[in-house]
Amino acid sequence: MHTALNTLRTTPILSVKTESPTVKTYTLKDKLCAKAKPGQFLMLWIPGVDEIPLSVMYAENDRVSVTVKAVGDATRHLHSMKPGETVGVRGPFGNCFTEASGKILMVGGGTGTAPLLFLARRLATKAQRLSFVVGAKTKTELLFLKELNAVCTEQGVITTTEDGTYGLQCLVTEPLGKLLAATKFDMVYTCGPELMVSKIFNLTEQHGISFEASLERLMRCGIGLCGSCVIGKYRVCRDGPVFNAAQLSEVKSELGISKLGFDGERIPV
Amino acid sequence: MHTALNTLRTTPILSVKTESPTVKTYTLKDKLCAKAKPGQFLMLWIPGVDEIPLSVMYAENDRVSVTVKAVGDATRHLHSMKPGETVGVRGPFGNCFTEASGKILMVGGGTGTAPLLFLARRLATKAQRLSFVVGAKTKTELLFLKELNAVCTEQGVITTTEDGTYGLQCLVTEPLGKLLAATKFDMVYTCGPELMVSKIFNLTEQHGISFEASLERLMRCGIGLCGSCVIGKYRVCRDGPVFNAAQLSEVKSELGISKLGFDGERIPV
Amino acid sequence: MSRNPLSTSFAGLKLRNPTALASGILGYTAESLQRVVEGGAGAVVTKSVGAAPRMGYANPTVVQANCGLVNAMGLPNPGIDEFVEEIAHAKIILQAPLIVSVFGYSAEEYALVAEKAVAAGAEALELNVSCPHVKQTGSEIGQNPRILAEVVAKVKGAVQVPVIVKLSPNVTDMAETARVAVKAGADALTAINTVKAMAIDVDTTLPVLSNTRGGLSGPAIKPIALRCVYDLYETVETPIIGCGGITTWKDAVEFFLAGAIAVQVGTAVALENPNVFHAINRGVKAYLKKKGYGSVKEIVGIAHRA
Amino acid sequence: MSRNPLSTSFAGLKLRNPTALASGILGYTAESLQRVVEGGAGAVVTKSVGAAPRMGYANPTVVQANCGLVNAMGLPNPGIDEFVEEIAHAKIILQAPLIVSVFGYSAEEYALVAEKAVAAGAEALELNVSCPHVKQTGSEIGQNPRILAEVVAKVKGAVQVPVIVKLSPNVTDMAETARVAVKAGADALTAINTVKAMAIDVDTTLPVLSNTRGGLSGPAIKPIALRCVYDLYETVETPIIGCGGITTWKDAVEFFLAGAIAVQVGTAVALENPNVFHAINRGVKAYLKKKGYGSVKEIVGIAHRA
Ligand SMILES: Cc1cc2nc3c(=O)[nH]c(=O)nc-3n(C[C@H](O)[C@H](O)[C@H](O)COP(=O)(O)OP(=O)(O)OC[C@H]3O[C@@H](n4cnc5c(N)ncnc54)[C@H](O)[C@@H]3O)c2cc1C
Ligand SMILES: Cc1cc2nc3c(=O)[nH]c(=O)nc-3n(C[C@H](O)[C@H](O)[C@H](O)COP(=O)(O)OP(=O)(O)OC[C@H]3O[C@@H](n4cnc5c(N)ncnc54)[C@H](O)[C@@H]3O)c2cc1C
Ligand SMILES: Cc1cc2nc3c(=O)[nH]c(=O)nc-3n(C[C@H](O)[C@H](O)[C@H](O)COP(=O)(O)O)c2cc1C
Ligand SMILES: Cc1cc2nc3c(=O)[nH]c(=O)nc-3n(C[C@H](O)[C@H](O)[C@H](O)COP(=O)(O)O)c2cc1C
Ligand code: FES
Ligand code: FES
Repeated sequence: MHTALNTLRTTPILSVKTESPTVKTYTLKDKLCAKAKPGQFLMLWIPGVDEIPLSVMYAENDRVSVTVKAVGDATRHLHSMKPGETVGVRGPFGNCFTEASGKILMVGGGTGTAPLLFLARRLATKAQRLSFVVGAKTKTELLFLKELNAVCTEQGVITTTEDGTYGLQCLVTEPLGKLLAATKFDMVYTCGPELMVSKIFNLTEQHGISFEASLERLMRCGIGLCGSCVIGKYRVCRDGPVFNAAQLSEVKSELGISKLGFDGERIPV
Repeated sequence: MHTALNTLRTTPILSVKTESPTVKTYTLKDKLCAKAKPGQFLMLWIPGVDEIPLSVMYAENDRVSVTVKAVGDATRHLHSMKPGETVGVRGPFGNCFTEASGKILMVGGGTGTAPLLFLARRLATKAQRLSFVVGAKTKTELLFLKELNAVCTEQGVITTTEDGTYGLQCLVTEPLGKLLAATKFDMVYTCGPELMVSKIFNLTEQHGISFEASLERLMRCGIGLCGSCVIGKYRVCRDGPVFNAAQLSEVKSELGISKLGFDGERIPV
Repeated sequence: MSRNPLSTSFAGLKLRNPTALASGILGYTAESLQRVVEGGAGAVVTKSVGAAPRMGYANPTVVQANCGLVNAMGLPNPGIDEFVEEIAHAKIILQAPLIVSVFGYSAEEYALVAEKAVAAGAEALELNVSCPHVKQTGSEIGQNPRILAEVVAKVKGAVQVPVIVKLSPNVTDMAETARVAVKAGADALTAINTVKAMAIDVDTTLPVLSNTRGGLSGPAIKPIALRCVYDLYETVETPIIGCGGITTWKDAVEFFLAGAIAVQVGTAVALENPNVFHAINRGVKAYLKKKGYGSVKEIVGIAHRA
Repeated sequence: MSRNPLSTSFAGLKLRNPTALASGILGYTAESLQRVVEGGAGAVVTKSVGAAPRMGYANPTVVQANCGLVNAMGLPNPGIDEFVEEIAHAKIILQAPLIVSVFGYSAEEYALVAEKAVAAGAEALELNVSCPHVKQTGSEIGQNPRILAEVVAKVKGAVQVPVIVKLSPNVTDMAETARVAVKAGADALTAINTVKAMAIDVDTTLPVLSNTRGGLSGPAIKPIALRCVYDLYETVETPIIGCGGITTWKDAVEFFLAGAIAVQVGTAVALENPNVFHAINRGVKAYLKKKGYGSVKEIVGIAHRA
C-alpha cells in the first residue's frame, strides 16, 4: 500500500446533489481518489463525527463523487453539510470489478447502485449488451434511472419497487430467474444488501454464470490491518470489496449470514 | 538531501592498491557513491573503529575508489584491511568542482591529489591546457605521477619534493608564482593542507584568476547538521567541500588559521 | 542435517519460524489468524480480549503518519465469553501456536480472562499491560510496578501455559518494568507496544483520532523498539520477543542480533500484506545461510559481543 | 495594521517569528548561528555547553533511520570558559535572541555554567535535562524529580534571564516532570529532546553508533512530540516550545494548534537546509492569512477546543 493513499487529505465539498429523499451525491476534489476504478471505495472523514467507507460513484479528472444514504449518525451529519464545508478523504482503497465484455447484467440495490453505475459507464461502449436491474422500496428511492437509461442497452433497465409505485412490484432479485434463463449473460455484477447479494450469487451459480459482487462490512482502518471487516479469510477492505464466485463459495458460511459487530462479536447480517 | 544517500551501506573491499609507503587506494562496490562527481566525498565506516570523510578519487559504473593516508587510528586500521573485508559507506556528500575549460592548473598536496586526479580525468579532453603541480615530502610519497602524466598536457606535470629526491626541491607552492605570471590560466584548482590552500588562494587573488579549493575540516555527521566542520558561515560538508574565491574571501579570518577541534573549541589549523 | 534453520522456541512454545502476528492485527477470527499462518507466521497473537465486550472508539481510529500509523482502536473486543468459541475454533484449524492476548481492569479480571482463554485452547497468553490509549488498563497497569507484579502473579497462579508480558515503551525505565514482570513469573517479554502519539489536522484544526490520543506503530518506531530489546537483553535472562516497525527481513535480523528470540509483526501486514511473514522468513533464511549460521538461535544477542 | 503576524513572545523573549534553531545543530559558532538566522530562524539555541570541555564520542555519531536520524554525539563542547567568547561574539552579530543551552553533572554545575553564559550575553537559557545518551547528566537529571527541581531552582536563583527547561519524552509521565520544572521556576518548557533508540548493522552484526545507544530525531518522532505538547498544554500554564520532527509549515502549525507558542527545528536543517526556517515561516504566514487569523498567537492550543 502506498502511504500517500492512506494519508488524510482535507478538501471542500464542491457540490451536493439530492438523488432521493434519503440519498445525496457529494462531489469532492481529490487527485488520488479521482483515479479510483469502479468498485473501489474511499474513507470519508466527517470532522468531529466519524469516518466511514463509501464506494466511488464517479471519478474524473481531479474529482470524485460518492452517493450516500442517510442511515445513522455519520451519514445524517453528512447530509446536513453544504458545498464549501470541509471533509477528509483517504483512499482509494480495495480492488475493483474486472471489466468484462459480452452480455452483461448488473443488479443494484439501494446505494449499491452507485459503484455499478460507475462500472456501467466504463463498460457501456465495450459491452455487447448491458442490462441493469435496479430496485428500491418505493419510487422516490430508485436511484440513477436517467443515468442508467443513458448507458444501458435499449430497454435494458428493469426497475422494481417493493410497494409497486414504479416498475415491477417485487424485490430486485425476482426478475433475475427469467432474465438469466432467457439470455446467456457473460457476467453478472452486483452490489447492495448482503441478503440480495447472496440470493443472486446462488442464482448465478445455478446458471453457471461468472459473477462479481461488492460486499460491505464494518470498516475501521480500511487498509487491511484491524480485522473489523473480515469475511472468512478475506479482508473486505483490502482483498475486496469485490469478490468473484470462487471466493464467495469459500465464505458461504458467512455470506448473508453473519459479520463482525463493533466489538468483534459475530452478529447476524 | 536524499535519505538514501545517508543510509549506511556495508560493502566488501574489492581491491587495495599501494600508492606509497603511507598511502593506499581502496576500491569498493557502491552504486550511489559510484555516481560521485569530482570534489565530493564519502563517509567510510571502519566497523568498530571510526567513520571518516574521504574524497572520491575515482568513480565508474558501480565502483568507487578512495585514496587514504595512514595518519591515525582509523586510517591505520583501514590500512590493515584486506580485500573481502567489510566497510560501510554513506554519501556521496557535498558539492563538486565546477568543470572549467580553457587553460587549467591544478595543485595537489598529499592525498589532496586524489580528488584532483578525478577532476583531471574528467577535464582532460575538454581543457585547452591542463597543468598539474604535485608535491610531497619525498619521492616515494609523490602520488599518481603516472596517472597525471597520462591525462595532463605534454610536460604539464611539475613535481616538487621537500627533500629534493625528485623534481624541484621546494614546496608545492613555489613554482606557482612563475607559472601564473607566464600563463594566463582560466582556473586554478587545489586540494591539500590548508596552509597550502591559503597560500595559493592569495597568489590567485593577486593574479585575478578563478580559483576553487577543496577544504578539510573535522567531520562527524557529513550532512550539515552537527556543526563540527564549519568555517565562517559555511558547513564544509554541505556547502563545500569545494569553495570558490568569493567564498574563501568571506572566511579569510579562519582559512589556514583556525578550525574547530573535537570539543568544538577553536584551535589552530 | 535437514534441520529447519528458522525453527525456534521460547518458554516451552515451539515455533516453525521466529515470526508471529502482533496483537490487534486481524486477530478477531480463527480464519483470519489462519490466513496469517498461511502467510508464513510461525505463531499468532489474538486481538486483546477482556472480561466484557467493548465497542472501541468511533472512527477515525487509525491515521497515517510519516513513517507509521497512529491508532486508537480502544480495545474493541467481544469479551472472553464470546471469544472462547473463536479460540476453540482457532485451536482446531490453526497450524501454529495460538497466543491469546488478555487485558483487564484488575488482576482478578486478567486472571479470569486468562483462565477462560486457556480452557478454550490458548497455548500461551500475552498480557497487554501496555496499550497507551485506554484508561485504567494497558499501560496504566504496566507503568505501576506494584499492580503489574500483582497481575502477572495472579495470572501465573491461574494458568499452566506460558505467560508473556507485553511491555510499554512509555516508561522512564523499561528495565525496571521488565524486572518486576520477570520476578512475578513472566515466562517471556514482548517489546514493544505502540508509543504515545497523536495527529492533528491543520485544516479543521482538530485532532484526527476520535480518541484524540493514540499510539505510534510502524517503521518510525523501529529504532526505539530495537533499543528496548537491546536494553532488556542486558537486563533479564527471560526470552524477549521483539516488536515494533518490523517490515523486512533486515529489520527482523536486527532484532535477533539485539537479543530477540522471535519477532512480532503488526503494521507491516497493512503496509505489505499477510504474506509479509513469508518474505521475512525467506530473507532471514538466506541471511543465515550467507553468514554460515545453522540456526536463527545462533544470532540472538550477538550484537552485544562488542 | 502592518503588524507582523508571525511575531511572538514568551517568557519575556520577543521573536520576529515562532521558529528557532534546536540545540546541537550548527550551534558551536556565532557565524553559523547567524547563518541560521539568515535562513529565517526567529531565535537560536546553542549547542549544549557544560563546565568543562568534552570531546564527545568517536564516529559514527549519526546514523540514518527510516524516517529520521539516530544520534549520539556525546555532548561535545568546548566548556563554558571557552564558549563565553563565542557567546559574546554571537551577541554582537546575531539579529535574533540568543538562547544558550546548558548542561551539567550537578545543580551547582548547571548554575555555574548558566551564570557565565548570561554574563557573556545569553538572553535566555535552555536547560538540557533530557539528552538520552550521556551518563549522569541530561535525561538522568530530567527523570529524577528531586534533582530536576534542584537544578531548575539553583539556576533560577543564579540568573535573571528566562530559563527554559527542555524535557525528555523518555519518561512515564511527562506531565509530572513538567509540573516539577514549573514549580521550581521554569519560565518555559521545550518538548521534546530525542527518543531513546539505536541502530544495528546486520552485515557486521554491530551497533552502528560508537556509543551503541542514541536518540531518534526527525519526522519519525513528530507524532510523539505533538502528543507531548498537547498533553503539556493541558497540564501547565507555562509557555511550551514544540520540538521534534518539524520539517514543514504544516508540522509547525500542528504544534501551534497543540499548544506550542514557538517551535524548534533540528534535523530538518540537514534534511532540507538552513533556509528551512524561511520556508516554514512562509507557509505559516500563508496559512494564517487563508484561515483569517491576524497572528500566530491566535492559533496556539485551539486543537483543544473539541
Ligand atoms: C466498502 C463499503 C462501501 C460503502 N459504500 C456506500 C455508499 O456508496 N453509499 C452509502 O450510503 N453507504 C455505503 N456504505 C455503507 C456506509 O459506510 C454506512 O452506511 C455508514 O458507515 C453508516 O454510518 P452512520 O454513522 O450513518 O450509521 P450508523 O448509525 O453508524 O450505522 C448504520 C448502519 O451502517 C453500518 N455502518 C456503520 N459504520 C460503518 C462502517 N464504518 N463501515 C461499514 N458499515 C458501517 C452499521 O452496520 C449500521 O447497520 C459502504 C460500506 C462499505 C463497507
Ligand atoms: C572532505 C574531506 C575529505 C578527505 N579526504 C581524504 C582523502 O581523500 N584521503 C585521506 O587520506 N584523508 C582525507 N581526509 C582526511 C581524513 O578524513 C583524516 O585523515 C582521517 O579522518 C584521520 O583519521 P584517523 O583516525 O586515522 O586520524 P586521527 O588520529 O583521528 O587524526 C589524525 C588527523 O586527522 C584529522 N581527522 C580525524 N578525524 C577526522 C574527521 N572525522 N574528519 C576530518 N578530519 C579528521 C584530525 O584533525 C587529525 O589531525 C579528508 C577529510 C575531509 C574533511
Ligand atoms: C491497529 C492496531 C491495533 C492494535 N491493537 C493491539 C491490541 O489489541 N493489543 C496489543 O497488545 N497491542 C495492540 N497493538 C500494538 C501492536 O501489537 C504492536 O505492539 C505495535 O503496533 C508495534 O508493532 P508494529 O510496528 O509491527 O505494528 C495494535 C496496533 C495497531 C496498529
Ligand atoms: C545531531 C544532534 C545533536 C543534538 N544535540 C543536542 C544538544 O546538544 N542539546 C540538546 O538539548 N539537544 C540536542 N539535540 C536534540 C535536538 O535539539 C532536538 O530536541 C531533537 O533532535 C528533536 O528535534 P528534531 O526532530 O527537529 O531534530 C540534538 C539532536 C541532534 C540530531
Ligand atoms: S477495515 Fe480494518 S482490516 Fe478492513
Ligand atoms: S560534519 Fe556535521 S555539519 Fe558538517
